[in-house]
Amino acid sequence: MAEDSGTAGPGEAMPDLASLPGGAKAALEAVLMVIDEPATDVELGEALGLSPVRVRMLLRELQDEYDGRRTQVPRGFELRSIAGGWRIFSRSEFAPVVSRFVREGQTARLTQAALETLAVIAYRQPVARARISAIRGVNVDSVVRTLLQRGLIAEAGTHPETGAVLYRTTAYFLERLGIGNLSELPELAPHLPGLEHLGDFDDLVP
Amino acid sequence: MAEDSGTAGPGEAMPDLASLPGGAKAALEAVLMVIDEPATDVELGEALGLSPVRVRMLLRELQDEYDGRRTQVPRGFELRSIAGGWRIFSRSEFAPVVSRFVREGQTARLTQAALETLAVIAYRQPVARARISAIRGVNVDSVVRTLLQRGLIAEAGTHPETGAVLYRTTAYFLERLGIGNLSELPELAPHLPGLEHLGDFDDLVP
Amino acid sequence: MNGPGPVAEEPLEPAADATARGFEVTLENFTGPFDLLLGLIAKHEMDITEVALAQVTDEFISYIRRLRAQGEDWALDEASEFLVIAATLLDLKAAKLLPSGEVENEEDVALLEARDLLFARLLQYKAFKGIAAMMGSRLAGEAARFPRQVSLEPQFAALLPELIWRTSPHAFAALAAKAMEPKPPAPTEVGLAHLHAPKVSVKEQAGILAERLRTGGPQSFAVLTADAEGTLIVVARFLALLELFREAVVAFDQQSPLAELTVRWIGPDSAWSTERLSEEYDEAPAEPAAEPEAEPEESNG
Repeated sequence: MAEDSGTAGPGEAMPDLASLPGGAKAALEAVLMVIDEPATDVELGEALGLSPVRVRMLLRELQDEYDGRRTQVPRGFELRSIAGGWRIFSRSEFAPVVSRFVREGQTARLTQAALETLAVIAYRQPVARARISAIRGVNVDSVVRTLLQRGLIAEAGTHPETGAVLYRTTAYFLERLGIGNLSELPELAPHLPGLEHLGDFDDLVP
Repeated sequence: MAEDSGTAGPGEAMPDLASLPGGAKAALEAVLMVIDEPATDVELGEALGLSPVRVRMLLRELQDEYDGRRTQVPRGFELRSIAGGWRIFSRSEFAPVVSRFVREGQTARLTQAALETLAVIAYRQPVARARISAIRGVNVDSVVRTLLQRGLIAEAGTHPETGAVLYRTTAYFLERLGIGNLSELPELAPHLPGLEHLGDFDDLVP
Repeated sequence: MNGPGPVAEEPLEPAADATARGFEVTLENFTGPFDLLLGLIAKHEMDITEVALAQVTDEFISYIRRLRAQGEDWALDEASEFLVIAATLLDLKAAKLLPSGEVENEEDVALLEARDLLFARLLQYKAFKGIAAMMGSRLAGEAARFPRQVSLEPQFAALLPELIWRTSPHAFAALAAKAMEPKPPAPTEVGLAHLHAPKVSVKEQAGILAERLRTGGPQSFAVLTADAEGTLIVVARFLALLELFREAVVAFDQQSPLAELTVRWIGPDSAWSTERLSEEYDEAPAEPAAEPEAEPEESNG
């Protein structure tokens, strides 16, 4: 998770957190705000160059701020620890509003990008995200998340060598597509000229 | 404040936002925590039973808070309006730390040729490859393909007379550029030294 | 015409790289003819809005000559694009040599139009190059911000409205095929046959002109190009005439300044062949390549 992706990010060198506006606490907040999987104090500390003790202290400060311990005005989100990992969630008091937004605001149709990604997974399963990205030529992280959320795909263990999470389609997917099992997926070949190059994509995947 | 709860949607009774800790602003914040693509003020307003005007006011208040307008201490994240919608981002100063956790958005940098081609498409869309070639003075086939694969441009029908495929930029392009819509692209004119009539020359270019 | 001025001699990129990565590598830091021209203009600290293009002509042409030396590795349409620009520059250079006076005949007007068109295209390109630089820095800046896009908590995910699904298994397979279609490399070979610009050989055109002049007597350039099918042929014949002039087998007559130019054969009646012509336009002589130290940076602020 915390491993580097090879695509040189903007500046690999560790910045001096204290010199940044908001300091180490804001840096911690920046990470917590965008991670999907909860991160432990150890992981957070490593990324920030801080001890887990210091991280826990900052986490508690953030919790107090979000809960409005001093101002009496809580924020709409809260910092929760789940099974040792930390992540920001919407505050539980607002569940009715969030529910309403989810129920009515979300489109009930898959985007073209989601459909294409699902198609790649269906015909190449079990397959890692990096491989799907390489085949589609775009980042598919958020689309994969949508498909997982929709129950159309599920995790299927990890790649024996790279350790990357693999994905497969679900029974619900078969049901929606209206087929009994994967062997009923129509042949791909007639649509695919030059299949021989497909292997090329494997080389692109780390 | 209680002006417009009239939009109470069909499904479910709207909770009284004012009675919740943090009020409408915190409720808005709670919804911002669960969106995974930019949401418009209209969509947010519908979920909260508030008018878009009121939502925009609250969004701006949140922006000010996150940017530390009053406290001088910014948070680690910011609220921005991009590609027609609002969304929370980690603050760019913390990119080196955040990128250790998030691979998403880490796109490889575009080449000079790709950037120039993208610029021509952005300002001349919908536009055919031949026209881009004429402007750049080189064949752009492979660069156009790269931009298509990256999702920065898409096909936009064909030219009524020549039948040539036309290209336009995508919402993802706006998002990557951090702007709300095409009209926010900077003016081309200042880059043209004293040539107000340049449009005339367009016709000369095949 | 005299050969271009000498420039520092350095080896070019290996041709293998040129085929693998395409045009940009052939041109090293430049992404096209306009880019190169802008680079040369910047190097000489000239404003392109001033009529100063002729001053970079020699350097540009010498650059092209070295690119041509890479022969078949160079994509045809890209080469012809350079050739057209080079020819326009040659026109401008030739115009500088003419006595200045009022513009009278059609060829002079055409020449001025060619110049204006080149300026316009160059300016247009310059604007886009400026915008591209700005876009590049914005894209880089945006890449430093990461959007919050987290999974819905299970209790919310369960509330998502039932998915609307209208894709048949067959349509789904077609979608998969399209999504997995291999992305081929740049079509360096594909589509040459239908290109509007056929390969034009200067040497071949020189042969045609020589034959006509030997048998048909003195003729004007307008007559000599009357049957040309397209600009490239006209350009090639223009270059061919310059070559023939250098070989001292043709002479130009002009009754008065800006009057019509007549071309006359003064070479041997027979036993002359295009083999004697310099090969700089058509084939790849093993001449060592040179590289002008042009800055790829744009000249505007």
